[in-house]
Amino acid sequence: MIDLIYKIGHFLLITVFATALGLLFMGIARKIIARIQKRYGPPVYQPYLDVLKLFGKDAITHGFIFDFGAVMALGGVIATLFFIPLGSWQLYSMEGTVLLVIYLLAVASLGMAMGTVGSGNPQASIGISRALTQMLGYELPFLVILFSLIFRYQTSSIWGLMQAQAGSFLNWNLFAYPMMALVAFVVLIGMMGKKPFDAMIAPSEIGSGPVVESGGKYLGMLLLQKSITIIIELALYVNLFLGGADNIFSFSFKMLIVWILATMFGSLFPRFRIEDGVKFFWKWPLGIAILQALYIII
Amino acid sequence: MLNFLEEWSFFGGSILLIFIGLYGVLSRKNMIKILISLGLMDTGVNLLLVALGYVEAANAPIINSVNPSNAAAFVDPIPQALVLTSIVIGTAVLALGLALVMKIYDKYSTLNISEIRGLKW
Amino acid sequence: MLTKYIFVPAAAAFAAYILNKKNKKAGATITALVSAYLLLSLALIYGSWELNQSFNLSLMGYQLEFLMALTPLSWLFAVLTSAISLLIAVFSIDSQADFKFSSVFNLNFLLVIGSIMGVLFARDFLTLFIFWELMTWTSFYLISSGKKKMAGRAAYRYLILSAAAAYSFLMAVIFIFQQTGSFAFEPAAEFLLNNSAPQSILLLLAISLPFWVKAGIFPLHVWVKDAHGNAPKEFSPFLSGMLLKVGFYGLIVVFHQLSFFKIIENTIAYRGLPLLSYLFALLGAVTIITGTILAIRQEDMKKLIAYSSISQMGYIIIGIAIATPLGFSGSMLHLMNHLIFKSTIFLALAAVIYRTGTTKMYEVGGLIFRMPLTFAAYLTAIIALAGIPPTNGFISKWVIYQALIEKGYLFLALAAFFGSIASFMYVFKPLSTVFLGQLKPQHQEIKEVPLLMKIPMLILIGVIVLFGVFPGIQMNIISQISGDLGIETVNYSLYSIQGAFGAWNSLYIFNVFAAGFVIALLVFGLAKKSKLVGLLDTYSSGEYVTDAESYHYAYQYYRPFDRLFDNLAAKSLTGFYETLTANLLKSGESFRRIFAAGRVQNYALYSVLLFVILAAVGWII
Amino acid sequence: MVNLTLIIALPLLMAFTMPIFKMLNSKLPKFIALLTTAFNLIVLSSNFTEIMAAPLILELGGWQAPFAINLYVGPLALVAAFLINGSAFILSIYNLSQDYQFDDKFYLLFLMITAGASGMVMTGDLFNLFVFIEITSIAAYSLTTFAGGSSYEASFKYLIIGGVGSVFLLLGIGFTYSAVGSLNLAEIAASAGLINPLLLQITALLFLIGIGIEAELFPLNFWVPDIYTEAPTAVSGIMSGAVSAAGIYALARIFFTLFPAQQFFNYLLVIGVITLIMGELIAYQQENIKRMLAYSSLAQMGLIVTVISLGTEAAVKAGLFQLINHSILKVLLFISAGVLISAAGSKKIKDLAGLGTKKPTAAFGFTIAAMGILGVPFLNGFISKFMIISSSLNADQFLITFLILAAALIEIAYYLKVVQKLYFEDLEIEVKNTAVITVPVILLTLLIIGLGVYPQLIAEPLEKAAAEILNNSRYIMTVLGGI
Repeated sequence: MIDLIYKIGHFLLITVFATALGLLFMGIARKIIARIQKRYGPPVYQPYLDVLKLFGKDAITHGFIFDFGAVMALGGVIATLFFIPLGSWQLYSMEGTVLLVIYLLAVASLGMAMGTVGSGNPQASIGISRALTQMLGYELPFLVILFSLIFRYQTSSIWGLMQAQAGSFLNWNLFAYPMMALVAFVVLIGMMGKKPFDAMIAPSEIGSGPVVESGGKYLGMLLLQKSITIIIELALYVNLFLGGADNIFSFSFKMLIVWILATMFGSLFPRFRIEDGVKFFWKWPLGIAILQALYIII
Repeated sequence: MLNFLEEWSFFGGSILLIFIGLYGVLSRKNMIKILISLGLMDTGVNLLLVALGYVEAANAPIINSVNPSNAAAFVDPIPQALVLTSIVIGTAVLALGLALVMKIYDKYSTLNISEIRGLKW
Repeated sequence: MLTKYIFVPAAAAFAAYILNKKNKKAGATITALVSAYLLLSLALIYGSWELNQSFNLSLMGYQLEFLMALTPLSWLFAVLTSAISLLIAVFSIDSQADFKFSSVFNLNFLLVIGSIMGVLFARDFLTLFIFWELMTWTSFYLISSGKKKMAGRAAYRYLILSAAAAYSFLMAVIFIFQQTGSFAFEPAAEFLLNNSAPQSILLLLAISLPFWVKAGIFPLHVWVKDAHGNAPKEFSPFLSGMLLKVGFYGLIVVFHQLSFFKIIENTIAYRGLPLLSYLFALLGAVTIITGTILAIRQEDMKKLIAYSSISQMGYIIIGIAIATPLGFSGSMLHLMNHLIFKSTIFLALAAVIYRTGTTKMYEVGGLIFRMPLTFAAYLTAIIALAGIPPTNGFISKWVIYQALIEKGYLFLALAAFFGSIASFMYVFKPLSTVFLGQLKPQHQEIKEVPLLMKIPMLILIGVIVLFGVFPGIQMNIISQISGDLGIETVNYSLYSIQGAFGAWNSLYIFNVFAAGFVIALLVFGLAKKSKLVGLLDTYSSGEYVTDAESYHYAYQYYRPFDRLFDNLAAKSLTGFYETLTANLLKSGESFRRIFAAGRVQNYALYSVLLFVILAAVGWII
Repeated sequence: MVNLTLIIALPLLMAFTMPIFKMLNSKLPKFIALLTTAFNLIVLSSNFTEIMAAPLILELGGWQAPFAINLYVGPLALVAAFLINGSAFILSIYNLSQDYQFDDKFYLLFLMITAGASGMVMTGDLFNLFVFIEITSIAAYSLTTFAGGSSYEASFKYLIIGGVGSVFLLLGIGFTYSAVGSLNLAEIAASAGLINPLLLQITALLFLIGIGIEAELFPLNFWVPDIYTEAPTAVSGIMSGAVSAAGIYALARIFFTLFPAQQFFNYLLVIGVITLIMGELIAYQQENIKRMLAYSSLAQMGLIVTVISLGTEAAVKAGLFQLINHSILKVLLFISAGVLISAAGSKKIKDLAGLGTKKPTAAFGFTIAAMGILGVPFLNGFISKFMIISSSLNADQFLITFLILAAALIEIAYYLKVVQKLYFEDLEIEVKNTAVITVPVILLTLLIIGLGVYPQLIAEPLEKAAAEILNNSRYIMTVLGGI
């Protein structure tokens, strides 16, 4: 019984930590983009203020499904947090977590999609249809990479994969399979919906897509969900390719480096059209991933 | 020698008749001519049948006071019996054919067989 | 007494036909009662595998014996058939109120159930063939009682394809009958084993042809779309749920009981798998890809779901073809799960069609407000279909992935991944076009479906979640089957299955998911109450919005994605079959024009010619 | 143990006294026809057991076997006679509800054609066979004209072909007589060795063409579609049900007894397969339902000839069973098609749409017969199809089996088109009222399902018939036993 309370307490701690870290990262990102565009940009703690403001304002809703979608999105993401080892904190070391995480992320996006389309705004539906198409684009190379990793290390749990890269930093997957790490990085940008692949929330074309109808606490919840998703994806990348970390600080430091690189990389490129995005993902990243997989299998 | 010629003339003649009739059926356009050549073929076959039953220097297979009833004196009677029935059948078919030609003429008002193509399929 | 499973439905069929003439609901109720009775008696005889029955008949000088036996595999399929037919029958009691052919429908429906039972319990080729033909014929009449013109053509194509396959089956079976003197499976299997490999492979392929057609695998999947799309709305769930699966029953029989795998063991292998079964797996992969791409493009709900069935079948054939213990149990799991969630989807759509009368997605919208329960059923089903964790769909797909990764088949895995990720797309499309978005004015006053149609949907939702959390229930019947077929079983517990690289504990995940959901609910509850606003009152970036019709994004939902595959979809396989048969039969036309042109003199000439030719032939020899 | 010759004699007698009956009361001819055919059936069944034991030889005119014309009624002949008189009986029931222009003359010819066909089947003498063939053909020529319109043209064409055929047949008989000196089938078969091979070859071909026309083989059967389409339904029924069966019997009798050389069976095999494929392919194209049924029965005849000419006992049994099934199914098909046509007022298939609901018995009859032909389990077609495939595989003719199955597939295609039109398309035309055919439909459906579920019924006669036709030495023995 005590162990259960300990687990719940630990779980709450992780959620709070992840949200805080995620919002911090978003603030840093805004700072970096501003610096690149030769302006100062808002202070680093700006996202915290936004969240507090949003929860303060009153919002409109379009019926039950709109609320249910927002709750399901946030709930799904929090649940996924449970399975990601953040540094030394590992709540659940069950096997088969890698594939599980991919699908749990899908739960979150499905919840968000259902909620926003439920709002009846066509721009939201267009955004969601783009998001799903793009998801098909970047998930394929990512799953091939996972396929080769699992086959290579004969384990499908993230904790196992992380252990496999222990010892000196030389046998991190980044150096063991550099091409795979590069492809994973590009996929990471796609997954997070950063610049070149953000056709789904294009403010100019479809009024920032899915989130068009959500204001007030709905926008706040979506922001929280966004921050936790960033943390999960970064953590996944760090665990798989940068050998994870024994304590939480070096782990978040690694995540920070990857994040900065991603934002810089992202702010340079114009937005892809949705089918070009998918075509791009299936041409280079998928090609390299398959070559890598064949190299590993044979 | 004579016997061979005699023999040959019967068979050859009737088979020739059959071929003429066949040619008539296949090539003539007028329906009545077709029927006539059909009749021709029939007579040809009948002639052949009778010829088959021919026995040297024997007389017709009719028993009457003149010739007694010993088998040797007669020509083989069976083909002639066959010919009788086949003539009857031939005439019946021709009569029916002519009746049909009349009916077709009412409908198509032409006797030319190639123009009667109602049943193309 | 196995024959009672065949004769009870058959007798009830005629009773249903007569009674239904008087009262529209009678037929469906009888079907429901019969399938309930079948389900009950099947449950009672679970475990008694030695139950068999045979009666022989000397027919026209041939000594024929008809064998019937109960195997775990046939028991499972029989239970699935009777369960799904019970649910559909309960559903169709109300939904057939305005259906013109409802009495013919019930007659054929019961006959189909009876003939499927016959197929499942048959242990010799002749009984299998007889009931297979009966099943094809009765389902032909069922499909053609759907929407007039197209249903007719779809059923017509379905029957020609399965008749051709059935004839190849008959030819191969009679050839074996000549060699072994009996139709039973065992002597045939043993004969095929010690026969020359290429010949027995050819024979077994000929025997398995009807099963390939019925399972709707790649080259022979042409009939599935039209048949499901146009069949009456009550029969599509059964068609895609059960009829496709009977094809797999046959394939399993051919692969394992007729020792197809033992025969091809020594042929050249690719990565440890005989080339031929790798080829079947590739066929499955291609089926997944084509099914998914074409599903995304569809505008008609039932056609979209029909294509999704085709692509899901690809998973099952991959599992069976790679013949590893994980693969086999994965495919059996997926077979059962697919039956469950696919029939839920079809029932939900049937409810929508029952209320709105149209199957086109862009003609409806926003039905969640009027038909919440149907929406809930559809939502759970598509979560299962997409393979999202707490549901049963994820487990079967996860096991198949484990099987694929364990053996390192990259391309099969690629197709499988593509299939499941893309399934989010074609599954979400009906959700957003039919249930979410703008509610059309003419659908304002639609009510929820009557109670009798709600019950099956509720039961199915329960089953999806139940098997999602406790896969163990399914696993113990599957392990019985693999034991019977000689494949080692995968170890499992009530709520976890031991994959190649790790166990899968569904109960734990369910709790974590619930915990996450509670936290999110807390965050939502603490914040301010939000004001309910109508659907039309949305941010339309400056445009003035008047009617719901133009404000609902539904037509060509994934246009950008479809543009990538426009040329592929254009040259569809059906076109190929159509032209093939068309000019074959055209030859008949030219044949007639040459000969039977109506000129009698030609006819007389032909008879003479025949004489001359034969005389010449005789003279030469 | 009524004397079997009555089966030929009685109908002829009744036929020629028909005008007298007409004078007595206008309705009488119909019933007379019904009674005669019924009486024939009774006579046949009374001799059933006795003939099963040993074939029956009946001398006409009290002469000894080789000299007089004798009737040879073996099990095969009995089965064929049953078929002929059975379909005549069913069709005369159908005729009760039809009224023809000169009905007494119609029934006269109807009884004549039945007598002719039964005679063909039972005769043991060559010329007698020729006479009966001619009787049947003449009756057929004139019967078709009862439908008026373009039926004259059809019957004229048939007359021409029939005429040419009879000439060939007569030539053949002439040559055999000249070679052997006797017309009795048994005696010819006994002394078959004497004929020099060349003459044997020619005569066999002459017979092939002469009887081939009656048995609807490939190049000779172009009269079939016209006759079956233009003739009244009852006539096409009797032609396809009875007369073609008699034709097949005559062909089998001639070729199995007189010319048993394998070479001729190869000819028959090739011609049969061509007829089958040609018939099915053209039938698929047809819009006119009767013409489609005509080509289909033509193709079935081709199938039966192919299977019988395989020569093994199993094959002949399969062919005979298919012959029986075909006659039953075709009669039912023609009757139901006849009613459907008169209901829709046109012979085009597309005008028959939706009649399923309006004309349930006729549509049901058509569907049951169509499914019978297509070999649906538990119907008679399935058993014969199964036997055909196993016998042809037994004679390891893989190509032939493949072609038979392909043809069966095409058959499914065009029958289904009609069945679908009947039931699953909505009705456009208003329906005229038509004759009631419930009795024939029920009788034939019972027969179809009965044979399908319990084929043992006719297993024993089939067994004996196949055995008897195959070894002609036994035939000779029984006929010439005396001398």
